[in-house]
Amino acid sequence: MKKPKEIYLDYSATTPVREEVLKEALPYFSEKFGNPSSFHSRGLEAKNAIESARKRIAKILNCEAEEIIFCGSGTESINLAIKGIAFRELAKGKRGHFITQKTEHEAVLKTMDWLKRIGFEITYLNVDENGLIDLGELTRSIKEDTLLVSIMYANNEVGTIQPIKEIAEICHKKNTLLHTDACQASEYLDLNVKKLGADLMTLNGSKVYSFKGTGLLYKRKEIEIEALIHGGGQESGARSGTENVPGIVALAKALEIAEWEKKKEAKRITALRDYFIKRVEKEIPKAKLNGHRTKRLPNNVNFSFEGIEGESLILYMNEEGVRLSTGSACSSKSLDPSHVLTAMGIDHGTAHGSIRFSLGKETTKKELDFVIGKLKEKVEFLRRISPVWKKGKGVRKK
Amino acid sequence: MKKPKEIYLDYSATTPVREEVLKEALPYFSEKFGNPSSFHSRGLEAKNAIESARKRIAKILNCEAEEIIFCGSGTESINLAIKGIAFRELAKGKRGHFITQKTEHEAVLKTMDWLKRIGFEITYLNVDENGLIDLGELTRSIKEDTLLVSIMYANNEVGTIQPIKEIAEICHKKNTLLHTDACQASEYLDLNVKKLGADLMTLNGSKVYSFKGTGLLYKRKEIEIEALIHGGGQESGARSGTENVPGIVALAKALEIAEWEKKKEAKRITALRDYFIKRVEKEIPKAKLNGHRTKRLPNNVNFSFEGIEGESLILYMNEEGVRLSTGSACSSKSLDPSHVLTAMGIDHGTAHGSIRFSLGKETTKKELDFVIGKLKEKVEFLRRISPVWKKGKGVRKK
Amino acid sequence: MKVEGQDWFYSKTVKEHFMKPKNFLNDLKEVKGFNGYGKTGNMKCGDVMEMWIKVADGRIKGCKWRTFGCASAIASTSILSEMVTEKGGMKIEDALKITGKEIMERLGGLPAVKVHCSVLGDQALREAIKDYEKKQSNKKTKQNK
Amino acid sequence: MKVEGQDWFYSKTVKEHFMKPKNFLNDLKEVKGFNGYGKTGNMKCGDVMEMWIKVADGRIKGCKWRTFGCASAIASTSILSEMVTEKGGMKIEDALKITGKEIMERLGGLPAVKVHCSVLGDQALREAIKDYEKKQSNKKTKQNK
Ligand SMILES: Cc1ncc(COP(=O)(O)O)c(C=O)c1O
Ligand SMILES: Cc1ncc(COP(=O)(O)O)c(C=O)c1O
Repeated sequence: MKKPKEIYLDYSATTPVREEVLKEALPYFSEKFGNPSSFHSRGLEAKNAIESARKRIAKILNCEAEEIIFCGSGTESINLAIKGIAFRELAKGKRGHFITQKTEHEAVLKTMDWLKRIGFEITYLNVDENGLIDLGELTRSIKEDTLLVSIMYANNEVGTIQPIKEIAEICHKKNTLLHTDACQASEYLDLNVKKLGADLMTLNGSKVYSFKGTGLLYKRKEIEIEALIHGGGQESGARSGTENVPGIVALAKALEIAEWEKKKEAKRITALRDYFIKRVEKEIPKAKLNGHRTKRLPNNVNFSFEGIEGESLILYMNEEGVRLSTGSACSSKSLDPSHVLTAMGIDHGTAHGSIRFSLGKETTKKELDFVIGKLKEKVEFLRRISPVWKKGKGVRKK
Repeated sequence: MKKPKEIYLDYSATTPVREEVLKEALPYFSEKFGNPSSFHSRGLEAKNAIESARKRIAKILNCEAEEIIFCGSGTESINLAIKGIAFRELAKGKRGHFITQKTEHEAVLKTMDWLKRIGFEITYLNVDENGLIDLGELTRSIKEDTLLVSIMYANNEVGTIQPIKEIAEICHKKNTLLHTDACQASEYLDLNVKKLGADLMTLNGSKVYSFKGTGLLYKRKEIEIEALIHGGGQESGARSGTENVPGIVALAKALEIAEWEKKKEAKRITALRDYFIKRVEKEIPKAKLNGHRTKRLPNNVNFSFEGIEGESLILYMNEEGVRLSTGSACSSKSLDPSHVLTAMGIDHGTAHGSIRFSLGKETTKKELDFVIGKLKEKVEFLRRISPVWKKGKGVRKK
Repeated sequence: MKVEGQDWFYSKTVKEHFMKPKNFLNDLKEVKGFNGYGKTGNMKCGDVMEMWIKVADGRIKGCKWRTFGCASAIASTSILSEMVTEKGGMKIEDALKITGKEIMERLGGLPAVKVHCSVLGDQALREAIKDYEKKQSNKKTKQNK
Repeated sequence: MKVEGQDWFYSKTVKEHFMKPKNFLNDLKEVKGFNGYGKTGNMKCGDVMEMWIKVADGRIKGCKWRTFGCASAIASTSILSEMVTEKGGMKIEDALKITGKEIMERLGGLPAVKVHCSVLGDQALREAIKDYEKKQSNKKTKQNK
């Protein structure tokens, strides 16, 4: 097989900006460059652009335009949702209780950790071996003073999809609010907030073939939050700072395209995903699929290859032009195995050998065939030089 | 005179992205689109891009690369500087004292207001009729527990330049830190932090012919702050979220170009500014220049035309293709006269009639000549229909 | 009322009346013979309005104004001056009933922060009518003496 | 040591030794006659290293290894195996003095979070030498009996 130039299977880390998206946003850099707050035609033009983007997105989310707060990333949106509620209480001299779960993105977990340090109470729910929370445990954890429950829609490492609708029902029955981090879900899953029942929802641009440094928070209009970033009062006071007009226009376009193609693309990608999983499981011994087999993002594959360490495999694959991650992009900075896999009860050794293959709009069967071939070769070599692997027997447990 | 298509004199509100800047950033949208945290070639490419941008900017600011924290706007940078210090104390169960002054941008003032609400003590220094703070008052205001002094480099409405170097010396002598908002200064003034003595400094992209939704905080590396946005630990943990790679590359390029052209362009613009001021003062009666006559941004002109209201004048001028603001772009949302002019002791009526002309790289003498002609005509008409204007006598004070 | 996504900051009607205001006072000579005068607002709030009316046969035959204020303030007085003088002139009892809301509706709406401008318009008018009525009753008193 | 702005995540030397590791153990037959064996690290931390050495005339004549770990761990053992066997083999007293720092320098530096990998390499070697010495003294004891 001819070696392809590059196979990108790290779409969950970030996506290239779509041509149509860039094209729509481009005039807002140097021509229609006004400040939306300026009281002249250039300002009005910019203001109209962001208000129109807001309406287009509101249509996708099935909410009102004013319920969308544009901000600078998925991480900021998450911080705004959680701290926005915490700070509202803080200004009243109060604290309160938050609930989340152990496989959330760092944006949720580190925010909760910090709130804990300044006196809030946090419950981190457990997950089962597939990464799903226990709805009974959730129900029991909600207290009188629970301000917010934050549970992600779909996990970025293992792709597990949480039952947001049921979770929302529990939250509402017990009189609390639900925030959901939908950054990974936006390309393939339903974003209708009315159907989902989420009171707050986070989306970002970098995962939907749009701009890095863009994101939004959907917030039901009855909910009061304190701003995280104070200033000129943009975004109805919830997020000050000159609006990123091209980024906002781009986000609207990207979410629209995602919405139009969602059904078809989810089907195509799911088929590729399942083909890939099936072949790997058949052709590479002791390859363990991490995450839920069906309640899973269409584009996520996550395997642990026993007896080898993930970074080495990623770098060998990179040398063949295949771009992969061990899971959360951030984890490459740390030596600890993925907190997601650990929370799912996967032992450290296996967790160290996990690789995420995240598929995207350019992914083809041919690409995956090439990847599988190389994967077999590299896994075999790394196991050969691995002191913990015994051919035909797998990993020696000591 | 032939009517020009458009004369933009609102560069202090925002600037168009320079062609060279867009060109340098463009490849990072759809080609070199990797996540800087990804452990493969696409990730490395992105990481190298932001680290190289960091170094290029560090050279301009005369600081170390690691002292630069990229973020999503000037406003966010300001919030990070101030709240970063406040939250650090909050986590220790402590509060403390901040000092700022009354003509700061809303990003500083509203942040301080909020910190006050959660128990910090804030001193808002007065300014004189030119917008300058009193160094004696500053000295006397610094206390044992003063955590930070935040004084802007140059004012966005009236262009007054504060003596940052002297202010820094006072802060350091009295053992506190200085943050300066240099958003308006970056195009024309010296950004050498060692010379300025600022411990923290805010810059943004939207004012230097670069991207909206970009900014940075310079922070001396010895200073500890708490993150405003928690998550994956990007920007050395000070600002989490996938980095806006194109925005960061653009910011570096824009600041470099500004630096190269600074001397020459400041001279050119200063001459235009002074020509404009002179003609207006000569040809339009009762036009009051707001702000300091010499300690003034090269590109700022701010006049109050007695007897008329600013918004009307702006809209009439807009109809002639001239884009102007009343001052802070944000103030168009509120009915209150500018807090800056009010703090400078300017009466409400006069404050309501203030207009900011902010010059920029495309501004020419010919443009200004056209503007003056139209200005005379519109001011005259508005005064004609104004009940508070008496021809030849000015405003009737009741 | 919300004004968004349009090609101007205010409605088309506001723009028309702001760009080409009707019946504004050019010269004090123009209100010679006018028999009512009102003034409202203050500089602190950024709006001051003056209104002159000429009442004859119980109807407003002429209306002139001067306004210091924003586009919506100027447009409010301009359209009001039209409303009260059109069709042979409004009866003063009807003119007294004009509300800010009606002015605003006739203007095609105003942004929330500008609603007070329309209220100021009808206030100035009411002042002018009051002034007219006061003058009339003074006259009568004099005649009766 | 900082590795930044380069065309790979690690130094050129690390890359070479990672991509084409030297002296790794392909088959247990290869270490027939080797007289020292050491193992260090654990799965929890993500690094396990095994090292086999063949000592003759006080010098390390052969060195084989197996590593479970990241690129820098693999490169560390690979370069270490080269260091101790080159130029006719290192004297064991010198081999005992090898530090993680030396391995790291020879590798052209490692990112801060990976420094421990190089330390693991010399630990495995030390274990192997200890094992060799123990075996030797065992032999002597036996001979002396
Ligand atoms: C002096 C000053 N500070 C801060 C800001 C805020 O910058 P940004 O709009 O990028 O948040 C601005 C501009 O709006 C400004 O002029
Ligand atoms: C599930 C999830 N949440 C949040 C984020 C953070 O988004 P951003 O990098 O835009 O801040 C990411 C991606 O990094 C993600 O995958």
